This record gives sequence, structure tokens and C-alpha cells, in this order.
Amino acid sequence: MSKPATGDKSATGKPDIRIQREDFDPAAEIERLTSGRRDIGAVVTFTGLCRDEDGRLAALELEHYPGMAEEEIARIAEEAMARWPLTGLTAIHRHGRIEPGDNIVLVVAASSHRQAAFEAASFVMDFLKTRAPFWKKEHPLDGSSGEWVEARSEDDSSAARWKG
Amino acid sequence: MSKPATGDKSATGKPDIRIQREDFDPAAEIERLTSGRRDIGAVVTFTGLCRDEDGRLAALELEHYPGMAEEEIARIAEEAMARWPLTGLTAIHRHGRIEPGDNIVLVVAASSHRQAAFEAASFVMDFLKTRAPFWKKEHPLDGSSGEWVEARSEDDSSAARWKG
Amino acid sequence: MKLVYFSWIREKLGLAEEEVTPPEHVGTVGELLDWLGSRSEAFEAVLEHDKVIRVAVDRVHVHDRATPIDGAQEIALFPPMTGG
Amino acid sequence: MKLVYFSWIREKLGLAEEEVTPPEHVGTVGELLDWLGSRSEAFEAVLEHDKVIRVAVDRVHVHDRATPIDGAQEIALFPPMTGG
Repeated sequence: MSKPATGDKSATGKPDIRIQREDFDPAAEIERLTSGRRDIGAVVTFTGLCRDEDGRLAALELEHYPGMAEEEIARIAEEAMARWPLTGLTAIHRHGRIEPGDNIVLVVAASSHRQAAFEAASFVMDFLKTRAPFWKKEHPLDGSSGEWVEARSEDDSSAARWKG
Repeated sequence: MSKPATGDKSATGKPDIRIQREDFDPAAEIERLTSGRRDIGAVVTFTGLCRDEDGRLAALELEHYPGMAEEEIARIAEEAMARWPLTGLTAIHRHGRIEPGDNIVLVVAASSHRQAAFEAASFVMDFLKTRAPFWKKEHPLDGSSGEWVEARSEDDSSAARWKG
Repeated sequence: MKLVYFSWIREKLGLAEEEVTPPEHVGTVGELLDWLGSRSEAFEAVLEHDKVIRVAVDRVHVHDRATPIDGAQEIALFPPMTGG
Repeated sequence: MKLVYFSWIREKLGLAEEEVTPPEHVGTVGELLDWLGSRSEAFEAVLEHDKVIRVAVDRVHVHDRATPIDGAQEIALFPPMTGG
């Protein structure tokens, strides 16, 4: 890779957070965290995609709170870095119009140990769902005016798992 | 993609298992499971890499039991497909000489729901560690004759989590 | 101070942000919401969903309506998040 | 039947596989191991680590030494797995 690798040892400890309209490439993000390193045993990625909800949706519109979105995800990511021995952590969340099958969110967690990588990625996703300031509006395929997606109580319980 | 997509709806339910000497590409494997689909909400990948163990290792040699390796990982993958609502599941395990920083194993789990994808990928890795017939031998950098890696009891406890 | 609104709160108010100067007796998040509700019918309608309204003060979530707003630069009102 | 060996068991025996015909009284996995130990010093040395030796009959893990081997085509002996 020609760009400065986020995976440099010097960069360990600083999560890489991006809020963007453009798509992302999971393989490139894995590469950024692992390139040139020989101490990483496990990389877990989570990719969240837009579903068509049984053919009902033409697209989702993702609204976000600029500034706070980055800051809140950074807070979540730093909690994860403090809680698990990670060598790197990346979170990318898209905004704007997103169609079924397209990517919405990516979390990549790298560690020497597989449980740490799995748990950190899952933790970041659970809190990203309940704390990151993003809101989804549905654009139905039938052209009717869409509704805002309602928050799901399962997401609150998922986040509550990590308490204590 | 030009090759027949494993992600076709018709293929749902059949895990894709590969044992190979060559490297793999996580992004291509995500693409195989998601391409052309609009019902997938979550894809979790686990990539296991060779560590240099604090600079001690030149390489690992991965021995496997041909035939049984594929069959045993397929059994584990089918248990995961039965246990979680997955739209696709891929597991690739390399054998032969693998150097620090190189990939060893990849698991990709796709689902409508993120917990299912996380748990299935973690389940497959836990059982792959304790049940798939692979053995690692260390090749130390100092040229001494290497030792076979000993199984870790933590791996047995990780697998035991899924009981009952 | 600047108020910013998101999602259906923004839509119901027909407003993404506004600059306000609350009177002196408005010292907490809860008092701010009450004062905003007394200012406009649109905001009163939003407050019918009071229980689900989330508040961030200077880009940090606030979970207690008794949180003071003294010195705050930017207060955001939005429904529960649905990202990810 | 075919016996296949892996990892340090293969190395200690200096043998990756062999064809054997156990005597009639050898009916279980445990009896097979005992018989193999009685045949060679190399195998006797392997059996010093008896507790950790894993067995697969026709490519399926066997967790009970009392498992019958009647009709088995291929029996594998190996230490605990360390893949992944």
C-alpha cells in the first residue's frame, strides 16, 4: 500500500473512524490494519448492508448528525480499545441514499486473540446501533412517502449485555 | 462476477468449504455470499493470521488430514447453518508453510441479522480450532528444529460455551 | 445557543436548526424543552412524543433532563438512533 | 484396514500410513491401540502419551475407546488439533 498505513505500530491505540457518503472496501480496511505487522492473529469484520425488506424498499435515506457522529463512534471505539487488547480498530458509517444490497457500515477489529477481535467488533456494533446519531428513513418501492425506521428494543438489550 | 455465485438463493443452506495451499481474498468471499442479493443485513468475517510470536518464528507448517479436514469443517458449518438463520457460510483453511503476517483461515457468515452472523462465525471458529484435523509445527527463526504447537485448554472452553 | 433537530423532529418542525436565547429561568434540559413547547404549536406537537426524545448537549448524549444547559453552545433533539 | 498418522505421532513412528490386519480379538479402538503398542517399540513410545491421542474412524472423531472398529476402512491417530 502506498498510503501511510494505519496499521503502523505507532498508530496502535487510535481507532480510525470515518463518516462518508462513498462506499468502502472491507479488504482494503483489513489490509490497512494488518499490513507490515506480524503480531496480529485475528481480524474480525462486520459489514452491515441495506436489505429490501421482502422487496418492499427502493432505498434507505441515512441522516446523521455531522460532528457528533464521528465523536460518538470514536467514544465507543475507544471504550472497545480500553476493554480488549486490540492492535487496531476501524469503523466506517455511510450516510445519504443507500440501496438494497449496498453497504451501510463496516467495523474491523484486529487483535492477537480471536475472542478479543470478535467481542470488540460485536460491542462496537451494538453501541453504534444505539448511540451513534444516525436515522434511517425508508423509501418504499411503491412510491408512497416513507416512514422513519423505529428503534428496536432488541438493540437496547444487545447493548445492555456489555454492562458491568 | 463471472463464476456462478455461491450466493444464489438456490445455494442457501450449503456451506462452502475449501482446504487449500493458496491464499484467499476476504473481499471476494464476501462478494460471493452477497452478490445479487437484497436480503442480507450482516456479514461477519474472521481472518486468522500467522503471528511471529514476538519475533521468534520464521514460519508455521500446517499439516492436515486430507479428506477428513473438509468433511469435519463441513459438519461444523452445517451445525451452524442449522442453529442460526444464515443466508451463506464459507470456511477456507490453508495448509503448508505459512509465514508471519500471512492468512491461515477465513470464515464468512452472512445473515439478515447481525447477532446470527457474529455468533455463527464465532461458533465455527471455536469448533474449527478443536475439531478440524490440522496441526501446526513451528519453524523458529534461529534455525533450531521446531516444536509442534500444543493445544490450548482455552480453546476447549471456548468450544464448550456452545453446549446445550 | 444553537438548537439542531434531526429525523422526524426536524420534519415536524420544518426546521433543521435555529438560534435561540432562552429566558434566565431556563436552566436545565427539561426546562428548555418546556420553554420550547410554550413557544410554538409545532414544538408542542413534537413534545407529545416527549418520552422518546433524546438530547445531546454539545454533541454528548444527556440522559437526565435535570442536566444544566448553562454555557452550552449546541443542543440537539432527535428520536432514538437507528443507524448501523 | 489402513492406519494413518499425523503430527508428532507420524514423526515418532517415522510412518505416515500403513496397512494392517489386526487379529480377531481386536474389536474396539482401545484394543487396536493395545495391539499396536505390542507390535513395536516406536508405537509403545507413542502410547506413553495415550491420554492425548485422538482417534478418527473413517474420518469421524471417536470419543470412546470402546467404539467398535469392525468394518472400518481407515483409522487415524493424531494429537489434539491446533488449526484455525
